[in-house]
Amino acid sequence: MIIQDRMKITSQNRLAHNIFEMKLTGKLVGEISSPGQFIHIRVSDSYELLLRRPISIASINEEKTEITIIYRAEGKGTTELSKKREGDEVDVLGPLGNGFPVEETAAGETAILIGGGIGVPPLYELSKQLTAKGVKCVHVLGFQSENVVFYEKEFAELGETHIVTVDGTHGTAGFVTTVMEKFEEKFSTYYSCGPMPMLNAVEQMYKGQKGFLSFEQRMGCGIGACFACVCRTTEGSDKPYIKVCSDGPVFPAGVVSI
Amino acid sequence: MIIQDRMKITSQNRLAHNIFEMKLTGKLVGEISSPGQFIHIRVSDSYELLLRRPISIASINEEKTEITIIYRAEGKGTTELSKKREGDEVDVLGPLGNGFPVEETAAGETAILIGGGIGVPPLYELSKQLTAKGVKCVHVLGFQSENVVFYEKEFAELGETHIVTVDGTHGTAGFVTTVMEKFEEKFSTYYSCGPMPMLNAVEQMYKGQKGFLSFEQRMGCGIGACFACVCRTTEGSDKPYIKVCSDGPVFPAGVVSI
Amino acid sequence: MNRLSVDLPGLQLKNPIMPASGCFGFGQEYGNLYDLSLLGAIMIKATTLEMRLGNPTPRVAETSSGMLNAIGLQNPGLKSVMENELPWLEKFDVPIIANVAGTETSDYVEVARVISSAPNVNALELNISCPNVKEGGITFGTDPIVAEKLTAAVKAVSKVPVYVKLSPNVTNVSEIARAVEAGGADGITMINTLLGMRLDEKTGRPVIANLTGGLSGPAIKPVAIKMVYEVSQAVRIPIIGMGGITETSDVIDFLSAGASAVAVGTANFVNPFICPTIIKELPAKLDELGINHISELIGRSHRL
Amino acid sequence: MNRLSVDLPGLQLKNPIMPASGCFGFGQEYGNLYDLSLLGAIMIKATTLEMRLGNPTPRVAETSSGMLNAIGLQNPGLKSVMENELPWLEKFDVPIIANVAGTETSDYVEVARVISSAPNVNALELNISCPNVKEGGITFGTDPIVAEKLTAAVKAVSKVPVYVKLSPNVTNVSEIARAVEAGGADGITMINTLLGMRLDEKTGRPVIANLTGGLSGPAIKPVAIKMVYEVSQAVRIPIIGMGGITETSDVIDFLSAGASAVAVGTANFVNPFICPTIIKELPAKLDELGINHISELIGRSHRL
Ligand SMILES: Cc1cc2nc3c(=O)[nH]c(=O)nc-3n(C[C@H](O)[C@H](O)[C@H](O)COP(=O)(O)OP(=O)(O)OC[C@H]3O[C@@H](n4cnc5c(N)ncnc54)[C@H](O)[C@@H]3O)c2cc1C
Ligand SMILES: Cc1cc2nc3c(=O)[nH]c(=O)nc-3n(C[C@H](O)[C@H](O)[C@H](O)COP(=O)(O)OP(=O)(O)OC[C@H]3O[C@@H](n4cnc5c(N)ncnc54)[C@H](O)[C@@H]3O)c2cc1C
Ligand SMILES: Cc1cc2nc3c(=O)[nH]c(=O)nc-3n(C[C@H](O)[C@H](O)[C@H](O)COP(=O)(O)O)c2cc1C
Ligand SMILES: Cc1cc2nc3c(=O)[nH]c(=O)nc-3n(C[C@H](O)[C@H](O)[C@H](O)COP(=O)(O)O)c2cc1C
Ligand code: FES
Ligand code: FES
Repeated sequence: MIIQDRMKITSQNRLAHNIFEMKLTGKLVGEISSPGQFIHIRVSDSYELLLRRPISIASINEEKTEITIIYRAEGKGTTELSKKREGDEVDVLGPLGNGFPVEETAAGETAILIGGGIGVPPLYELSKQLTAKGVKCVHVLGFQSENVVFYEKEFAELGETHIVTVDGTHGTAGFVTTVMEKFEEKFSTYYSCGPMPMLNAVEQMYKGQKGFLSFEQRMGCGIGACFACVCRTTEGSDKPYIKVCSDGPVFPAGVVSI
Repeated sequence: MIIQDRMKITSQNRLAHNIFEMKLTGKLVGEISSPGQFIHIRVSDSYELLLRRPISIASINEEKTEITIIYRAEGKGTTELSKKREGDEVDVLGPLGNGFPVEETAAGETAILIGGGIGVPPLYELSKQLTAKGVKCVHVLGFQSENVVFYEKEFAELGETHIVTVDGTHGTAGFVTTVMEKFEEKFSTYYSCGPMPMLNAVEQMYKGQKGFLSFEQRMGCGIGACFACVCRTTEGSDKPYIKVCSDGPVFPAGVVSI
Repeated sequence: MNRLSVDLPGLQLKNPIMPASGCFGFGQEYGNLYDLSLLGAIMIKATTLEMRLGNPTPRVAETSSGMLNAIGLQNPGLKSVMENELPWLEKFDVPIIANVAGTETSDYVEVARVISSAPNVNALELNISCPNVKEGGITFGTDPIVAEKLTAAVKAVSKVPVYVKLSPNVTNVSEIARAVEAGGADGITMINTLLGMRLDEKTGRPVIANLTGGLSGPAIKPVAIKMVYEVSQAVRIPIIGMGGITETSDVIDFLSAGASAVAVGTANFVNPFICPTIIKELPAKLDELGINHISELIGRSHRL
Repeated sequence: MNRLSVDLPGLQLKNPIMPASGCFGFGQEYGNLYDLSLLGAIMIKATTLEMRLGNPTPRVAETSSGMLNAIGLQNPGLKSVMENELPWLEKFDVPIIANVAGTETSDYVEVARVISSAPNVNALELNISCPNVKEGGITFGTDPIVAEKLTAAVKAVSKVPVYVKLSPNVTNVSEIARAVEAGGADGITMINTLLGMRLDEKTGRPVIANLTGGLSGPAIKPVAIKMVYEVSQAVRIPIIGMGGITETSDVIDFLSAGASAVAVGTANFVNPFICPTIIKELPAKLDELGINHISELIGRSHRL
C-alpha cells in the first residue's frame, strides 16, 4: 500500500562526486513489494521546490526497517536533499510503481543487469534478491567517468561486475554495449535501468531476449492521476500509452515506444 | 556601515509563549552605532519566504561580537527562524536605521522607557547604555498576558520596572498608560517602542515632553530605496514624509503623523 | 448542524473542498488512499468527445512555488468516461462535477449533453480556459461574445447546472464573467492556469515539449485571490475558487475573497492527503476565527 | 574584448544587468553599498510631473516566492529629480534609463521632454503598466491604440531612445508590443507586475491598503519568460527582460528567451548586492555553457 511517511534519515554519505547515499527508516519499508519500486520525496517543507522527486529504492534492510537510496545532487531539489543531516526527517510517499520481476528468472539461471549512471541503484536490491534465490547475476555498469563510479565493490560481492566509463578512466572505455557485445555467455533474462539512449541500445542489442527495462519521466503526482508521465506504447500493445509512475517504471522489453 | 553578514547562531532560547531569544555573532556587530537600530534577516535560503524580516537589536555584547534579538514567532517567517539551531547561519543585513539618542539624556537625569510587547527588546540595550552613563531609568513594560512577559529580571537589574498586563495576570492590570498616569516623578526624556495605538497614547499623555518613539512599518528593502515604509509627517515638518527604515525607526515625538 | 455545508446550484456540499480538474484523474488513484466520500465534491479530468493522447513529454516542470503543466487534455474520451470512470465513482457519496472540453462548439455540446445525463454527475464545468491545446480551450475563454454563446449552447442541452471555468490570461476577467453569466451560467470556477514557460539553462530549450505550459500552485494564489475578489463583485452567480490552495488558511482566504467553495489542484501532488486534511482542520480554524458556520466567511473582504 | 557588452538603442552597456525601476530608488541607497559604475545601467524610479506621496501603507506584502507592492508611484517630482537626483548620479560611469509616468498624455510628454534633456539620461522607459494608480499607468498599457498614440507623442519630444514598459495583465501582449513598435518605440521593457492581492487570514481584509498590488519576484518568472519568448518573435525592436530574476541562471534564461538585457527588481531587497554578484558570476557561467560572448545567448530558445 502507498503511504505518506515522515521518514528519519539514519545516515547520509557522499559516495562519489555529487553522488550521495542516504538511509531512511520508517514504516513505509514494510510496504515494499519488489526491487525497482521508487519513493517520491519532498526535499523540503517549503513550497519553493514544490514537486516531489522520484528516487529508486536501492536497497532494503527489513530488520532495521531501513531503505537506502543513492542519488545524484544535480538540480536544486537533490542538492537540497544532500544538505540534510542524520536525524532530519523527510516527507516520503511510497512505495510507488511496479518493480523488476524477480520471479522471471529461475534459480540456477543467469541474469544480466545493465545499469547506467543513476539508473544503477535499483539494480543493487534486484541483484541481492536474485542472488539470494540462486540466480547468477552479471552486472554491466556504465558511468561517465571514474569520479562518479559507486557501489563497484558491493556489486562485485554479488557477482561478476563490469565497470564501463565513457572517458575510459575506469574499467572498460565506452558504453555498456561495448561490454555487452563481447559478452558470450548465455543468460535467461536481462534487466536494465538508465538513460533513454542506453535503454534503447540495450533493447536493440538484445532483441528477442526476455528483458525488463525501467523508465524515467518527469512526474507530477507519482501515483497515476495526473497524466504527466505517460509514454506511448509500441504498435500492437493493448493500451495506447502507459504511465511510468503507476504502470511502471519497469516494463517488459518491447512495450514502451522508446 | 550597512553590511550583509552570514551570522552564526550562538544560542536560541524560548523565553515565553512564542517568544524567542537568539544570539548571533558576526562582524556586523562592530558596525552598530546606537540602541534601537535593527537588522533585516532572511529567515531561510529558500525563496518561498522572500522578504527579510526587520528585528530590533535587543542587546550588544562587543567583547563576544555578539548581539541578542528577541522575537515573537507569529507568522511563517519568524516561526521558521524559531526552528533554527545553534551553529546554523543566517543571512543578516544591518545594522539598519537610526536608533534612540542616548545623548539626549544627561547623567543624573531620569529617563522613562515605555515598551509594549515585541517593542520591548530595543529598550533593553537602550537602558543598558543609559544606565552605564549614569541616567536613572524607569521601565514601564506592557504585555498581553503573563505567559508572554520576558526580561522582567533583566530590566529590574537596571532600574525600577513596572510590568503591566492587559488581562491582569501579572503586574498591574491595564495598559502602560495605567502606570504612567500614576507616575509622579520628574523625568527629562521618554523613550518608547511598541504598537501604534500605544505610541499614540504615550505621545498624547506626554505632550510637550522630550521624547523619542520607535515605529514599525512593513518593509521591502530596509535601506530607503523602495518607498514601502513611509509615514506622513505632522503639519509643519520640513519633509512631507519619512521612511521608517532609513530615517527612523526612531523619531522625536511629534514628527510622525500617527 | 454541519458547520461546513455549502449549497450551490446542483451541489449540496457537505464541505466546500474538492479536488480540481486534472489533478485527481477520475478519482481511482486517490480512492486507493482515502475514502472519497469525505470530499465536498470531485471535479473529474477534462472529458472530450474522442479519446485524446495529449501532448508529448515532458509535460511538467517545476518553477518557484509553482509548476507548469501541458498535459494536453489527455483522457479516454466520452464513451469510456461514461462506461468506466463515472460508474466506478457511483459507490461514493460525493457529487461529481464533470469538466467538459472540446475543439468546437458542437463537441462541447455533445459531451455536455451526454455526460450531464450520468446519474452521479451533478454539475458541469465548462473548460474554456485550457492553455495547453492548440484549438479550443482558451480560445473560447478570451472573447466574451464567444464565451457567452458557448455557455448558452451548453446550457440548452445540459440536464444539470453549468459552471464555466475562467482563464486568468485576459485583460478583463470580469467582462468574461459577466458574459458567461449572461449566457446562463449557474456558477463560475476560477482560475485556470496562467501561461508560463521554463527554459533549460544548459540548452536554452523549453523544458516542456509543448513549449509553454500552465502555471499553477502557491505562486499564482495572489492572482487568483485578486480575480475572485473582483469577479465575485461583478456577477451574482457563485464562484468555486482555486489557484494555489495548499493549506487550510488558503481556503479561508478564497472564501473571504468571495468564493463559495474551493478546489485544490497542484497541492494533491505535494500531499495526496491534502483534501481530507483540510476538511479535518477546518472546524478548528472556524473556532479560531470565532465563526460558527463557514458560509459567514464568504465575501468577508468586501464588507470591510 | 568585453564578453558582457551589449549595444542597444541609446545604451552602450558594459554588461546587460541593471536594477529595475522602483526597486533601486534613484541609486543613492545602493550607492552607499557598492560602486554604481559596475552596473550595466540604472532604471530610476518612476518620475511624474509633480511630486507624488503615493498610496497609504501597508504598501507591501509577501506571497509564496513573491511579493505584492502598491507604492503608488511616490516620487519627488520632475523638478527635484532634475535638480537633485540626476546630478548626483553624474559621478558614475553608468547610463541612466528614466522611467516616465503620468496620468494624461500631456504629463507623459512633458516629463519625457524635460527628463530626456538631462545629460546622463540615455533612454526613457515609458511606464504604461503601473497597476497601482487609479489613473494613468496601466490604462495606457492595455489598449493597443492608446499605447501606440502615447508612444508616438513621447517619441516626438524625446531626445533619447524610448523603451516602453509592458504590462503582463493583458490577453495579448504581442498586440500591445506591435502597437508600441508601430508608435516608434526603440525598445521594449517587460514585464511589469501581475495584479494580485493578499488577505489577512484573521480579518479577511486586504493586507495592502490599496487593496490590490503588483506581484513580482521568482513566482512570476515563468510568466515573464513566456511573454519575452513570444514578444521577441513578434517585434524587431530589442527587449530588456525582467520578472523574478534572482540569480545568474535566471539571466541566462531571459537572454535565451529573447531579451537583449535584463533588469533585476525585487531581488535587490532579498540581496542588496545581487546586481554586482550576478555581473561577477556571468563570465564563469558563459565558460560553463561554452559561450564566448553573452550576445550569443540572445534568443537561443527560438533557434532550437
Ligand atoms: C522512477 C524514477 C526513479 C529514479 N531513481 C533515481 C535514483 O535512484 N537516483 C537518482 O539520482 N535519480 C533518480 N531518478 C531521477 C531523479 O528523479 C532526478 O534526478 C531528480 O528528480 C532531479 O531533481 P533535481 O531537484 O536534482 O532537479 P531539478 O532540475 O531541480 O528538478 C526539477 C523538476 O524536474 C524533475 N526532474 C528533473 N530531472 C528528472 C529526471 N531525470 N527524471 C524525473 N524527473 C526529473 C524533478 O523531479 C523536479 O520535479 C529517478 C527518476 C525516476 C522517474
Ligand atoms: C524596525 C522594526 C523592528 C522590529 N523589531 C522587532 C523585534 O525586536 N522583535 C519582534 O518580534 N518583532 C519586531 N518587529 C516586528 C517584526 O518585523 C514582525 O513581527 C515580523 O516581520 C513578522 O514576520 P512573520 O514572518 O512572523 O510574519 P508574516 O506574516 O509571515 O510576514 C509577512 C510579511 O509581513 C511583514 N510583517 C508582518 N508583520 C510585521 C510588522 N509588525 N512589522 C513589520 N513587518 C511586518 C514581514 O516582515 C513579512 O515581510 C520589528 C519591526 C520593525 C519594522
Ligand atoms: C497537471 C494539471 C492538469 C490539469 N488539467 C486540467 C483539466 O483537465 N481541466 C481543467 O479545467 N483544469 C485543469 N488544470 C487546472 C486546475 O484544475 C486548476 O485550475 C489550476 O491548476 C489552479 O489550481 P492549483 O494552483 O490548485 O493547481 C490542471 C492543472 C494541473 C496542474
Ligand atoms: C516596490 C516596487 C516598486 C516598483 N516601482 C516601479 C516603478 O516605479 N516603475 C516601474 O515601471 N516599475 C516598477 N516596479 C516594477 C519593477 O520594475 C519590475 O518590472 C517588476 O517588479 C518585475 O521584476 P522583479 O520580479 O525582478 O521585481 C516596481 C516593483 C516593485 C517591487
Ligand atoms: S506522475 Fe502523475 S500520472 Fe504519473
Ligand atoms: S523599506 Fe524600502 S524604503 Fe523603507
